[in-house]
This record gives sequence, C-alpha cells and structure tokens, in this order.
Amino acid sequence: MSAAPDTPARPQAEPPYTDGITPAVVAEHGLTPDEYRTVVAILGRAPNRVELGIFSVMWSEHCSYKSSKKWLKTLPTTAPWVIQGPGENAGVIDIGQGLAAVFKMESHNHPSYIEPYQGAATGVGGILRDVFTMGARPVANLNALRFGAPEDPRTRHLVSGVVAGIGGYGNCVGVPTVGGEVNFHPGFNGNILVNAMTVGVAPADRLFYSAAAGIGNPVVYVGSRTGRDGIHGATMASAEFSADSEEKRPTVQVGDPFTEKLLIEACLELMATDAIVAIQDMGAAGLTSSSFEMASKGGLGVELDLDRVPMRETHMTPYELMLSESQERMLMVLRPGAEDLARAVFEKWELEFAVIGTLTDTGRMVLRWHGAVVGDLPIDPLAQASPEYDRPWEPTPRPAPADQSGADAVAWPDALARLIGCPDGASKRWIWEQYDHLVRGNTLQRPGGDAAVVRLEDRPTHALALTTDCTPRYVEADPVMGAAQAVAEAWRNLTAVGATPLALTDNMNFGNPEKPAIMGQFVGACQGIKDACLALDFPVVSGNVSLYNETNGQAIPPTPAIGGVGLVEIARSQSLAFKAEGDVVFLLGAPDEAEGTWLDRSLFLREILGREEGPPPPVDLVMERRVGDLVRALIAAGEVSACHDLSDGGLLVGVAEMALAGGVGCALTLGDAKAATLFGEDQNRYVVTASPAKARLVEARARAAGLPARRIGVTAGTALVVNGVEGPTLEALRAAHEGWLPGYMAG
Amino acid sequence: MHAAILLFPGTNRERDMARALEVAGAPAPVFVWHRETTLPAGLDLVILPGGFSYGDYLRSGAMAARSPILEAVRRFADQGGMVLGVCNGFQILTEAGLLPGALMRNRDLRFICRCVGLRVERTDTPFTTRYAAGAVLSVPVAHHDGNYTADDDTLARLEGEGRVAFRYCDAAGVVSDATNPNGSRGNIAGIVSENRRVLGMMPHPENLVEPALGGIDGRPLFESLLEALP
Amino acid sequence: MKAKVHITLKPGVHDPQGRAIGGALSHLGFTGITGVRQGKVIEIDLDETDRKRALEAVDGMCKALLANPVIETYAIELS
Amino acid sequence: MKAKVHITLKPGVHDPQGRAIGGALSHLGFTGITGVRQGKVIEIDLDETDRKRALEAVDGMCKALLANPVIETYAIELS
Ligand SMILES: Nc1ncnc2c1ncn2[C@@H]1O[C@H](COP(=O)(O)OP(=O)(O)O)[C@@H](O)[C@H]1O
Ligand SMILES: [Mg+2]
Repeated sequence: MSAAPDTPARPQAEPPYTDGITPAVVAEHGLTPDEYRTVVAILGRAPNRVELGIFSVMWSEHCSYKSSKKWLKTLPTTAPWVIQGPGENAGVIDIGQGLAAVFKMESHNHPSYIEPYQGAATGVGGILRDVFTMGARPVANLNALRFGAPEDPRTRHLVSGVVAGIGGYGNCVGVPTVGGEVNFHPGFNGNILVNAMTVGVAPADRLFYSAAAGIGNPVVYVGSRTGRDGIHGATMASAEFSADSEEKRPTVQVGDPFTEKLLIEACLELMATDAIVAIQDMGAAGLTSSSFEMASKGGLGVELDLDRVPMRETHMTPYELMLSESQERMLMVLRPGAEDLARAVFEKWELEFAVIGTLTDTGRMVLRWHGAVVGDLPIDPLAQASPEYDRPWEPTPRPAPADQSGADAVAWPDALARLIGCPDGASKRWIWEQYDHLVRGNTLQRPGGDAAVVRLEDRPTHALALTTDCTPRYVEADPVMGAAQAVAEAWRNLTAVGATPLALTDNMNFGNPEKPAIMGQFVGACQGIKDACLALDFPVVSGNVSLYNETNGQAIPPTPAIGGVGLVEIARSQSLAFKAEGDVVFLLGAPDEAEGTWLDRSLFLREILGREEGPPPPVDLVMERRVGDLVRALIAAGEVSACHDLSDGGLLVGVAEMALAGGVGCALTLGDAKAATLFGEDQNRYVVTASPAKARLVEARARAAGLPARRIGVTAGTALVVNGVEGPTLEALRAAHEGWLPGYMAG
Repeated sequence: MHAAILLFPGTNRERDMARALEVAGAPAPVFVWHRETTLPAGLDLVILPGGFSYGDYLRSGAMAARSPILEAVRRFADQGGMVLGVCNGFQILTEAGLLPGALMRNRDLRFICRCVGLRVERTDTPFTTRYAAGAVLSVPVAHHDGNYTADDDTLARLEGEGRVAFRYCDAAGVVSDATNPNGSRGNIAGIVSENRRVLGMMPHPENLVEPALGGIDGRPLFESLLEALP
Repeated sequence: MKAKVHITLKPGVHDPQGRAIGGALSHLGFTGITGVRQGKVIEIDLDETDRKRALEAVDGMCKALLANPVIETYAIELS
Repeated sequence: MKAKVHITLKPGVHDPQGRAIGGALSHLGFTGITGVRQGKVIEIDLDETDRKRALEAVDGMCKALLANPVIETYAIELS
C-alpha cells in the first residue's frame, strides 16, 4: 500500500522547509528536529503547514503515548469476561445476560488549572463521548481530584470551579455522578489533577468500534459546529507548565452539555438502526486524530472536503479545522445509502449533520479545500513511524523508615477528631451534593460509602459497583508498592459492598518523563499495577496517561488513579453503616501481632506528627485476595450487617466512619490503644459487624478459610470507646468530619 | 389512568418518572415529543419531568415553555386536566404561566442534590390524598434554580387560598430559614393551581419510591394520582 | 443592524446572584458597596436595516421569550 | 455613584447559550437573525463619589472576581 517515496529514509543532514516553516515553527509544534526529519522522509518532501500541524498532534505525547507505550504494553488486559481491552475508545466487559459495561477514565488536568469550570466540564464531556461512541448509554460518572494545599491562594477557587464544572456538565446531561476521591497536597499546587470516569451499559452484541470499513462509504460529521477552540490543546497537554504559560492562554474550550445530551440521544437512536459502520468521537486533536484513527484501524484511506465542515466562525482555515478541539462532535462512517436516515435523526435533535468525505483504498489522507488539495499524507507510515521512546529511568530509592517518635504522646481521641476532620479525611459531601447523584433512579449506594452501587436497568437484580482510588503519598514513597496498593484498594472497595471486582481503568498522572527519576516512577507504577492485576484477576481494559504535570521543574506526586468496576447481586450487597446496637464488630485480615502496626507514610504520621516519611504499608496480594474472597462470601451469605474496608487513618477512622453513617456508636476492646494499633494503615483489612445470632457463623466461615476473625467490640451508644476510655461523641466527630470542607470553602 | 410524559430536548428524568408510575401500579405512560401540537386523546394526566430542557440556558424552562406542545397542555389544563411538573417541569409551568411565580438561582448559587424535609401542607389535592395531614417526608432535591419567588400579592393569594402543597422543613416538620435549602419564599417547595389540578414542585418524589433507593416517601404521591384517576 | 437587549430584575425581586457577588466582594476586602444586581445582555445581529422595524421585531422577541415579565424588565438599544 | 460592568465573552469563545437562544427564536418564527450572544451586566452601587477612584475600585473588582479573563472581557460604565 505504501508507495516507495513514503518509506522512511535514513535521516539526512538539513531537511527541506516550505510554506514559511522554519526550525522555530517546527519547535513550536512540539516536534524535535529528528521527528521533523522523519516527517520529511515519510512525505518525501517538506510538509506544508496543515501537514505539519497534523504530524504535530498525532505525534504529541497525548495522542501517540510515545513515552509510555512500551510500559503500558506490559499491563494485563485479558480475562474471560473482557470483551474489549485497551485500544478502543473505552474498555468493555461482559456483565451477564447479554449486557456489557463500557468504561474509561481520562484526565483534563492542564485545562482545569487554567479555567477550572470549563476545563473540568469539558473533561466530563470528553469521557462521556468515549463511552457512548461505543454504543453504551452512560449510567454513571466518577471523578478523582487532587488539589494543592488548602492554604495555597489558588486552591479554593480551583476546587469551587472544578466541582461546579463537573456538576454543571454531568447534571445537565443527566448522568449521575456517584463517586470519586479528593486529596489536597502542596505537591499539586501548580498542577491539579482532574480525572473523570464514565461507565456505560450496552447490549454486548451491539457494540460500535472505530475501524473504518467499506471503500466509498460516506464519512459524516455530526454534533456541534467547529470553532477555533483549543487549537493545539493536545500538544499543550503534553508540554510542561512554565511561569508564563498563564499568560499564553490558549483559546479555552467551552462545554455545551445541552448539545452533548442531544448527541447522546441522537447517536443511541441511530445506533439502534444498521446505519453506522464505524464511529469515533472528536477528542483531543479533533478531526485529525478521529479521521486518522478510523482510516488507520481499517487499513483504508480517506478524503475529506474541509469546506463542508460545519463552521461556527468565519474565515476558518484548513489548518484550524484539522486541529480545532471544539467539543460535542463525532465522526461516523455510514453504510452507503444511510445518509438520509441518519440526517433525519440528527435534524430531529437539532444537531449539525454533514457528509464531509469518503473512504478510499489509497491508504492516504487527502484533504481538500474548495476542490484544491491542501494536504496529502500516507496513513500507515505516519501511524507506524509514530515515535516510541525507551526513555532512561531510575528506580525510586526505597525510603528509610520514618521517625515515629511522639506517636503515642497524642491522646487518641484528639488524634481521631483531627484525622477525621483533616482535608483528606473530611467528608466530601460539600462536593458530591453539587452532583446530581440520583438521576435515572438507580443509585442504590450514594457517595459516602466504599463503592457506589448503581442498579442495571436491564438486569434489575444486579448492580454495578464503582470506585476510584489512589494514595499518592504511598506511590511517591514506593511506586511499585503504591500502585499495587491503589489497585488493591479499588478491588477492596468493590469487595466491601459485596461486589465481584471485574476490571479497571487507570489514569496515570506523572511529571516529565524525560527525567529518569520521573520515568522510574512511571515504570514502577506499571509494575505495581501489573502485579496486583495478575494476583487479583482484575485486568486493565482502558486508561489514559497524563505526563509533564510539572511547574517550574516541580513534578506532582505520582498518581496512578484506578477506577474499578464490579458486579453485585443487589440482594447480596452490603453497606458500611452500623445497622443496630449490640452487633458484634469483627476485624478481618489484620496481622497476627496486633490490630494494626504500620504507621510509616500513614495519614496519622503526616497530619499528627507532620512527617511524610517511610515506606508505604506493604500489600500482600495473596492475603488480599484470600481476605477479600472471605468478605464477599460473608456478605453473600447474609451473615454480616455492615462492611467497610480500612484505608486512610486505619482502624479507628474506619470504625468512626461506620458509626457516623449508621448513627450508632461502638465500644472496642483491643490489645492496646497505641497509635499504630488504632491508626496504622496495614493493608487487606476490613471491619464487619454481625448480629449476636450470626457472629458464630462469621467465625466459622473465617476459620474454614484459615483466617482469623478478631472480635474487637460491639456497637453501642453514641460515642466511640476504646478499652473503656470514652472518646469523642458521634456528634463531635460528625461536626469535625462534615465541618471542614464547607468551612474551608466559605473562608 | 392515562398519563403522558412530555419530552423536551434536555429532559433527563423521564425514565425515573415512568418507573415511579410503574412501581405505584399505574399503566405505562406514553411519551410525547415537544414539537407535537396535540396531546393523545383520552389522556387524564400530563407530566413534565425533570431535566435541563434547552440546557436551562437563558432561564430554566423558558424555551421549553414556548414549545408547541405547551399550547396543548394549556388547553388540557383549562378543561380541568391534571398536570404534574417536577423540577424542570415546575420551572416550565411557571414560565408558561400555568402556575404563578418564578424559580430563580438557589440562594447559595450552588446546585443541590440531597434529601430534604418536606411538609405536606394539603391532603385535599388529587396529588396528596394518600399522605397524612402534616406528614413530614424526606425527598431528594436536585436543582440549581429552585428558589421560588413571587410578588407579595401573589404570595398572599397562594397562602390565602391554601395553594402551597409542600414546604421545606426539618425532620420534626418545623419550617424555618435553616431548613430552606434554596432560599424559596415561604419555604415553598410546591404549589397547586386554583382548581388544584396542576401541581408544580421542585423535589423529586419519583426518585424515592423503592426501599432499595433509600425510601418510599415519594410513592404516595403516585398512589394518590392512581386513586384520583382510576 | 445590532440590537442589545438589557434585561434586569424588577425592583423588589430578590437577586441571589447579586447578593452573592456583593458578599464575595466584601469578603475580598472591597468596601463602600451598597448594592449589587446582576442582569443579562443579549446581543442580536439582525438583517433588518430599518430602525423602527428592528425595534418592533426585537420587542416581539423580548415579549415572546427573552424576558420573563414576572420578574424582569427589559430595554432595547439599537446600533 | 453607580457602576455598570458589562461582561461579554471574548470573540471566538463558544457561546452555547447564545446559540440556543438563536435557535429558539427562529423556532418561534423570528427571521433575519444572524447571530446571538449572551453577556452579563453587574450593577454596583458605590459610596465613592470620585469618578477616578470609583473606576479604579470597580476595575479591581472585575480583575478580582467579576470577569473571567480567560474567556471574558469587560467594560465599565459609571453614572
Ligand atoms: N470528588 C468526589 N465525587 C464524588 N464522590 C466523592 C468524591 N470524593 C469522595 N467522594 C465519596 O466520598 C466517599 C469517601 O471517599 P474515600 O475516602 O476516597 O473512600 P475510600 O477510602 O473508601 O476509597 C466515597 O463514597 C466517595 O465516592
Ligand atoms: Mg473504602
């Protein structure tokens, strides 16, 4: 297919330039001199501006994954229930009875820092499109957010804008936002993280893919018109921030959730017919990457008449049309003759519809503007020559153990109240009450629990369990262990509601990969994710990489956010709230020597002792699985009345969360009341309760599994009591837990 | 009972509403597109569900209130037909002039999604017969523009004629500024028309009709309808 | 011809946005503010070149959609 | 003194609200409309009586809160 001139030749001395392109223009487009030489070799001539723009976005880190590809390939992506792993718009898993769950997580970090409302809103819009492009109706959104220190002067404004933007978009399109996580840390002062996840449900036999097929088939543009929004957004998303980038503000994309809602309905309506051969949303790098990917995956060529693209502004150029990141647009290949049917659907929903091109057998992308060819590129060589780097990396040195002196000098009631009311430990109600988490009427477990539980409309006995997790302070200390922990925690959160964890999506947020230490974090995180996925049978089916999260050379703490999806039978699910007084409280999965031991890198160490030191708690993946399987069996058997996994803040914070959710206190009897026992963050632990009548059944089942079930107390009263010492009342704990975020935001 | 659920571009709680009817034992409703100029024959209830018609751009409900189907709804209501508008449906009904007043941006300018206390002010409307007088419900709200306002005369008339159907209150039924989630005048959460056959309300009874969803406080509203329209 | 429609809340109608802005400004340390109201401007580009007909047309749009007479008043400016 | 701050979207910034209003107007039968944009007006009552100081103060408010410089521009009118 590729003609002789397209074969990459060996780099020459000084490559040719044309169309006003200079080495400076090449650099502005984010291409290295070597990459430019490859462009010239592929074309057999100098590129014009339009072509240079196309290479620039296609080879950007954001689109080409050039730094990460080598390592992403190592992730486990298969299981009998995986229908589609990474490589399509979203991952797909089988959830029984002919249904499939379609999901993915994606970052919109830099845009959200520049314009928090629109940045976050368009992030939600983009991830929704990835999911309904595949034929799935979006049924839930989640979001993983990292902000700078509360004291940083920008933080409040960013929190307020990002949350309003996520809500503004999701609420309007009518998809419930059911979960997420939020951290505050000075390491994110200059680079916040906004990761959004969408989960959809589709008939398993009616999924839509992006590979174009059918020479001569029409290529159709639908949705919103194209303006000059976010031109070069994809290259920006891959460039490090510098002090003056706030000045060089690019044209910000403004989201239009109303149009997105119409687009969802129109696409799903057309997908119920046989009109669509292939479909691809126009995300980062807009028309360029969507048309390129469709043609490339189908092994075909494509011709586009750019003057037929619906335009919002006058005097737009082919360059702008190819690179615009205007939102709420889709590209489709239709079955021949289906144009009228499709047009009628999109006109009913008052959306743009235009036939802008055709598929060809040339293997080339040919762009025309009022009949004249303005770009002509070979597709395969461009895709294949897309750079892939094996960047040098250094493993992250293992931190020395933390100085834990003073840990037991703090009275536990004070420590508990502080942990449950600190920025990372406080309730995020102020945030999720701005999200419509109930629309569609299927939200069985609302935000505030371990995992959200969303009933399947077409299989109403079952529900999806959904969570996002990552603890950046663990990953920073030990990327391998920290990333494994993120996967394990997601798996654990799904297990805690009774669900069988099925698959995950990841969002890898890191600094500049050209620095070996940062690249080492990334490599380590991939290793950790791989280990945990294999041990837990929990494959990666989709994901996203966001690199260059740095400002003035300062990188963010490495944050591989994990979005987990599981399936639960509604009658066999459980929540974390204490249900009644007099229930027996059990701790499962604790180490033999004590209820808890590991204070290094804990929330306690950071918040109470002011130290971020030491290695993270080790995750024993074999034990993780054994304990989780036991917990799921206990819930399925109906033997426990509440279940919660232990994470940030350890045992006492976990018990306090259960007490607050249920409005019932608890008296604990532990080996001692040392900080490590109460606040240690040992992994694979759960707290469950059982009625006195069922407590023996819990013990019997644990014994059969070869795992101890420690009786650690009983639910009672309106306060927390440890070894006879009365701690804070629920009222005081609630004030601390619920008070911090609203108080901070009002400040 | 023959119910129709209207669909505007941006409507998003139509399925929730249909399921609530189903759970209450009502026959399946028909869906009617906003460009229609007539309602199906033999209808006895028209429902305007929640959502963001036209994105809530310009003013919530403003553009939907000018769609062709609203003329048919107006005629239907004039002839004594029953109409229920929830959330965006309430906003559309006020914009269309079928109910008095207006719904403005929430007092603290933020979208609110949470369960609120709701006091049933009247049980002699066809929407509320299955509630006990003075009953206190816990029902979710999910809105950005739920701040009910009307001029003093209108408000006095609504109160005087006993047309306030629901008020925001605490768990004990006490109505105060502290229990007002959005700044509505008089803590008004829902009002009825003069003939009590048109109800507009901001909270979502349709989202609380099954124990699995966290409660059934919304269900009696649909059961009342079924009783009124056997 | 270009029309600008200025839409303001009627006196007496409480204005949550204006109130919130006023509160935020004083929070930021701005003093001497005795009232804040928020209104809308809708700019409409028209083919019409006759002032009188343009005014009539835009007035019709205001009555039909742009302003809610229960809470708002409007003023039209042509250029 | 009274200040009116006119806030408009920068040229080229997508204005979904304006578009939707334009669409609704044409549904209602209004013709000859070639573009609709929506903006805001914030009216501020000030104690300040000196024009220059008032202008400075309001400009400060615009920069600090009222306008979003990434997508909006503003103009101040005093009276
Ligand atoms: N940004 C957010 N959006 C929605 N829900 C959130 C958000 N942040 C936290 N939550 C909810 O708050 C609860 C507690 O979150 P988290 O402490 O991260 O839980 P866990 O430790 O179990 O992972 C969860 O139910 C979560 O979904
Ligand atoms: Mg948890």
